[in-house]
Amino acid sequence: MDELIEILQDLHSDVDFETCTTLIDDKILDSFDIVSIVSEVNDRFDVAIPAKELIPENFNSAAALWALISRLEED
Amino acid sequence: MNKKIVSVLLMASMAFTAVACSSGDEDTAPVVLSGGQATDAVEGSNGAQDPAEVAESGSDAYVFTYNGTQIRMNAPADDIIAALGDGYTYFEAPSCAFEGMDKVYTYNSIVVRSYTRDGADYIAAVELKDDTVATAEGIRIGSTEDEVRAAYGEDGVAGTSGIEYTLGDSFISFIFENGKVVAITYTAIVG
Amino acid sequence: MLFTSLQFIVFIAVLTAVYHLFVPQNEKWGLLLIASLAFYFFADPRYLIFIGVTAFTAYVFAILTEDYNSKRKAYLKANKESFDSESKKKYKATTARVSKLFLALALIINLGILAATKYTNFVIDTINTWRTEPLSFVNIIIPMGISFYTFQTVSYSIDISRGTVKAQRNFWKFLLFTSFFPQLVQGPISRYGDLSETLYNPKPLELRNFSLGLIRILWGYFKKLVIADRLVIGLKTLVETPDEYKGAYVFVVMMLYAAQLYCDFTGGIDITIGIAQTLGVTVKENFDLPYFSKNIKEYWNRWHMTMGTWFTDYIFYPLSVSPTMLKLSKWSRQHLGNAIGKRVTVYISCFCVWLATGIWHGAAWHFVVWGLMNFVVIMASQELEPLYAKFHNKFGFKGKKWYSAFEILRTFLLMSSLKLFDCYRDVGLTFKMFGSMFYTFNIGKLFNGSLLELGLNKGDYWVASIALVIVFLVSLYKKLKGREAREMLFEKLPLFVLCAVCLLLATVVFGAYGTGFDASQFIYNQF
Amino acid sequence: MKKVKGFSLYKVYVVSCIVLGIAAAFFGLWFLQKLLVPKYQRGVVEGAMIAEYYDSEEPHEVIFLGDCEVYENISTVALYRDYGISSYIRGSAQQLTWQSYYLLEDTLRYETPRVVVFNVLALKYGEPQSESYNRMTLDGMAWSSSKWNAIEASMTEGENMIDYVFPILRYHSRWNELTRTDFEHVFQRDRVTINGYYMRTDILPEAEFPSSMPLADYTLPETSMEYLEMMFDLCRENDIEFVLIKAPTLYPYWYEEWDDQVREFADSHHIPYINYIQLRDQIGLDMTTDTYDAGLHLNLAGAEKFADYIGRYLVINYDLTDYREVPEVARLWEDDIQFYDQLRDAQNAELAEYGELRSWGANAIEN
Repeated sequence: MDELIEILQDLHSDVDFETCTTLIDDKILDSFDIVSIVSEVNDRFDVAIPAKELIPENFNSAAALWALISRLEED
Repeated sequence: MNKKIVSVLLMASMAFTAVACSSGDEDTAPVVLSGGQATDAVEGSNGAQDPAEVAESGSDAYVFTYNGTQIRMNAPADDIIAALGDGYTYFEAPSCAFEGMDKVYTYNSIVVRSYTRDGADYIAAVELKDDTVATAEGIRIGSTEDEVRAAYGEDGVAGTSGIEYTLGDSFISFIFENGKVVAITYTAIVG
Repeated sequence: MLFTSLQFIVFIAVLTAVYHLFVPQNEKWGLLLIASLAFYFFADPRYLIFIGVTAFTAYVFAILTEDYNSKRKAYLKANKESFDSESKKKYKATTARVSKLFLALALIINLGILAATKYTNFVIDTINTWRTEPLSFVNIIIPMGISFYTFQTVSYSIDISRGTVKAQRNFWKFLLFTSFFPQLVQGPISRYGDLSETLYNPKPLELRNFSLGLIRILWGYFKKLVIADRLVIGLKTLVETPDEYKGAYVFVVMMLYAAQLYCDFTGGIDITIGIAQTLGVTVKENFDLPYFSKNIKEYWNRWHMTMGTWFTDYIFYPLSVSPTMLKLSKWSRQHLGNAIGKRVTVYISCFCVWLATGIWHGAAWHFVVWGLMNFVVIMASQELEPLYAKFHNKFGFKGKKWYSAFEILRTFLLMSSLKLFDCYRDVGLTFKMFGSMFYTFNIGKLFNGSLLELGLNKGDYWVASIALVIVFLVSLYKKLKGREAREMLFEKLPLFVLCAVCLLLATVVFGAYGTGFDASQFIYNQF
Repeated sequence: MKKVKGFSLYKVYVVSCIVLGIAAAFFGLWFLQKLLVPKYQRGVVEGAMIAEYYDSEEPHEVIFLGDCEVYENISTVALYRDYGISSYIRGSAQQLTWQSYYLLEDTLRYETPRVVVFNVLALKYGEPQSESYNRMTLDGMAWSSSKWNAIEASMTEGENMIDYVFPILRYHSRWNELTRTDFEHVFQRDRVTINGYYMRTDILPEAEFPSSMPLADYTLPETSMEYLEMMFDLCRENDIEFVLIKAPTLYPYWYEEWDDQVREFADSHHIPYINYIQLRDQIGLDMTTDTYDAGLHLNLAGAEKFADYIGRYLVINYDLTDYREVPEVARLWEDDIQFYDQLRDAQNAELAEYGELRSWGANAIEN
């Protein structure tokens, strides 16, 4: 989880990713950011996030994203 | 029961719209405004038009040349009249309710008529008066009916006293008497 | 049928009346389907074949895919014990191929129809520029709205394959999703997941919903007829005689076109969504005050949103996160350094998206160039971001009101310049005209009455200006209050009714329609 | 109880808002339409002629149908003064044959004249000519199936029925060119004719006309001949005498071949056809003084002479009432005569002052 926050912080240092739950709805993360996250996650966690998981619900908060990663890791 | 009513109403409304459609201006093809830009004209069109074809079907018309001046039917009249010089007698007749002005310029061998549209004059007709002038195809007063057919083809429309050939938004008529041309007139088709 | 044709208005009026007065709630979708098919039929009966084939293809492959997927899931579940994780993976991979095949077939057929009808002549024309003996054009009909409905079915096919939506088992219902007529004229591009429920179970007739829909339709017509179709007359003159109208006139073209396109497009969307709303159907919004955007990325998140998200979801994301791209990303980061390497793949995907966007807009090179210019600008602004950040840190302008206004103006001008491609419809000419703004100084000419020679008189300019001010104020209200002005008006019913009546009268009197306004079709007829 | 009451009050409020809104929309559209349609009150008054018929109260035993060759050439007042004939000219600019037919149908809804006189010049047009002329003739007609059919028969390319049903759709862009005349005449129109006669008192002597253009085909168009036949039938059904005339003016050119065809029609249908071109001397026309536009149309002096001549023919051949002897009709005609004399005096005064007409004709265009 901390590692994930680190990735996110790298993109936007001015956002509190621990608490924010409207990353997509408030347009904090745009499509470029999402692609960067996916590629970082792929590198560090060795988890490939497929395109169909790239939906607002999975990216609105760090927690949701972490849940997604965990789910994909299990599979 | 309910369904029946609905279907009847539907049929009625369809019929209504069918009527509405047929009475409307059909030439405005349904058009799609697609993406971020307005266009995408092609959608909803019946096949792409050949650009060359479009250019050709523009405004074709008969042209008569008098003393080197080209007189094209439906062309703006002012320049043509100026080029033809001052050797004419002039007559003008306002039509009822000032909806336009018919102007007639009579020269030695031809009569030129113009009509008014939106404040400007356009060539309405040219009449050949004697055999010193000839059409571009070489027909003059005194030519025979056969010569006319040879020069203009067989697709003319024969009337009681002559024959008419249409080109674009103009037509030329030849009046015959005893198998010989006695009058030639170019006329603009005013749309 | 155009939105502004009388037939369309009569069609809608009759449909709405029948729909609410005589059709039971659970059969309403049936009437919508009949109306949609009739809409197509009256445009050209042959269109029905095309839309039918497209809908049927997507429908059949969706069912095949879903059935196959559920079977393999069931098989996995039933034979849980016999699989270890390795063989499970293998089984999944092989079966996924079959499912992918279904998707591929559906996409090939439907995108193939789109390509064949819309792009054949474009390809021939392009080939002809290299040939001495030109190939002749093919005479193909291009069904109305094919770009829109094809994209809707494509998104459906992909969603089915991803398992994010359930396949529609009733063909007629699916046909309605494909052909829902208000959307076929100007969009938006709806997703099955968004539209299906509301389309098959529309809201019952209710005063608020109906009134808001109705005034939205009026508002759309107002923008389209009073502003867009009027300005088009002046634009036509300016654009068709570029040799005469250079320099400052190009700026006039930019401004007129920005206003014209906005009013035409958002007006059309207002009519579409308004019609749907009066029918109880909720269609996704397509615009969110695009001209208030502070940068080009934001602009594209607010302009023609359903198209933007479509390209993001179905081209940008899949491309960017595909294994090949991820590998490429890794490679480039190792070899080009972290900063650049990170961006390479994003830019490649972005390039593809904008190439596709350009082509989708129309079968012509100027659209392709227009799309790629957007890509260039986005890339440039992305690359310049660190520079901006430094600048802001130093001067602290960011967040200041006047600086926001500057950003908005800058974005507006930038996007308006790009739209010139769409105006002049010729890449070389567009560059030439754009350049002429900087070396032909004839601003004085604009004010010596030459603007009155474009086919618009003083009255026209006044009407368009006042109407634009109204449009601006309504937009500003939404910007500041966060909700539509019509929703506020509805709370004061008499005022709402008064506004509706005024809109109607103003549109009837000041609309640029009927005899004397035949020029209004120029935007569409250029091909 | 209270709650129910409150609820119904709200309902009443909502319904009244909607009803008032719809009413306001209709009223607004109706008023704007009234304001925006052309009034044809000055200059081009031809567009106001057709509607004036409905205001005329006296019975009319003779109805003239045709274009400017009737409404400018025949003084209805002279017909009354000289012979007691009560007549009306249902004519308008370039009124086409089928428009004359439907105007006859329309007239028969109000009265049945004894004689219908049709001027044959319009027979040469087999197709609708221009939207403006259509509008001037058709917009003034009262609504009936005749008007609908007249529109159907007259529309040129690009015209739509709906624009006739709701003229605001056609004229809405006139908001830009409204004049004082428009505002003054939203609800009432000034009189522009005397029973359909359009008076001009100025003089411009007849000039030489250019020679006629030869035609490839002199057959009068089938369409117009069909409507002529229909006019004939309609008259016969209603026991009306049908008379064909060609006004005594020379331009637009009336070909002999056309004349022959009309004569043939008249002979085969046993109705009179009088070509007054040949009777100019008998009428006493002096084309140096009796025309206001170089011979195309007659001025007041000419129109009175022509009325006198054609009136004599009508009273001799048809059993017409002398309305000078019918007090209630004579009273109405006195008003017409008064208007006629005032109009003549006003025009003459302007002629004396300026040497030309300024409030009538081309100088006064403000429509």
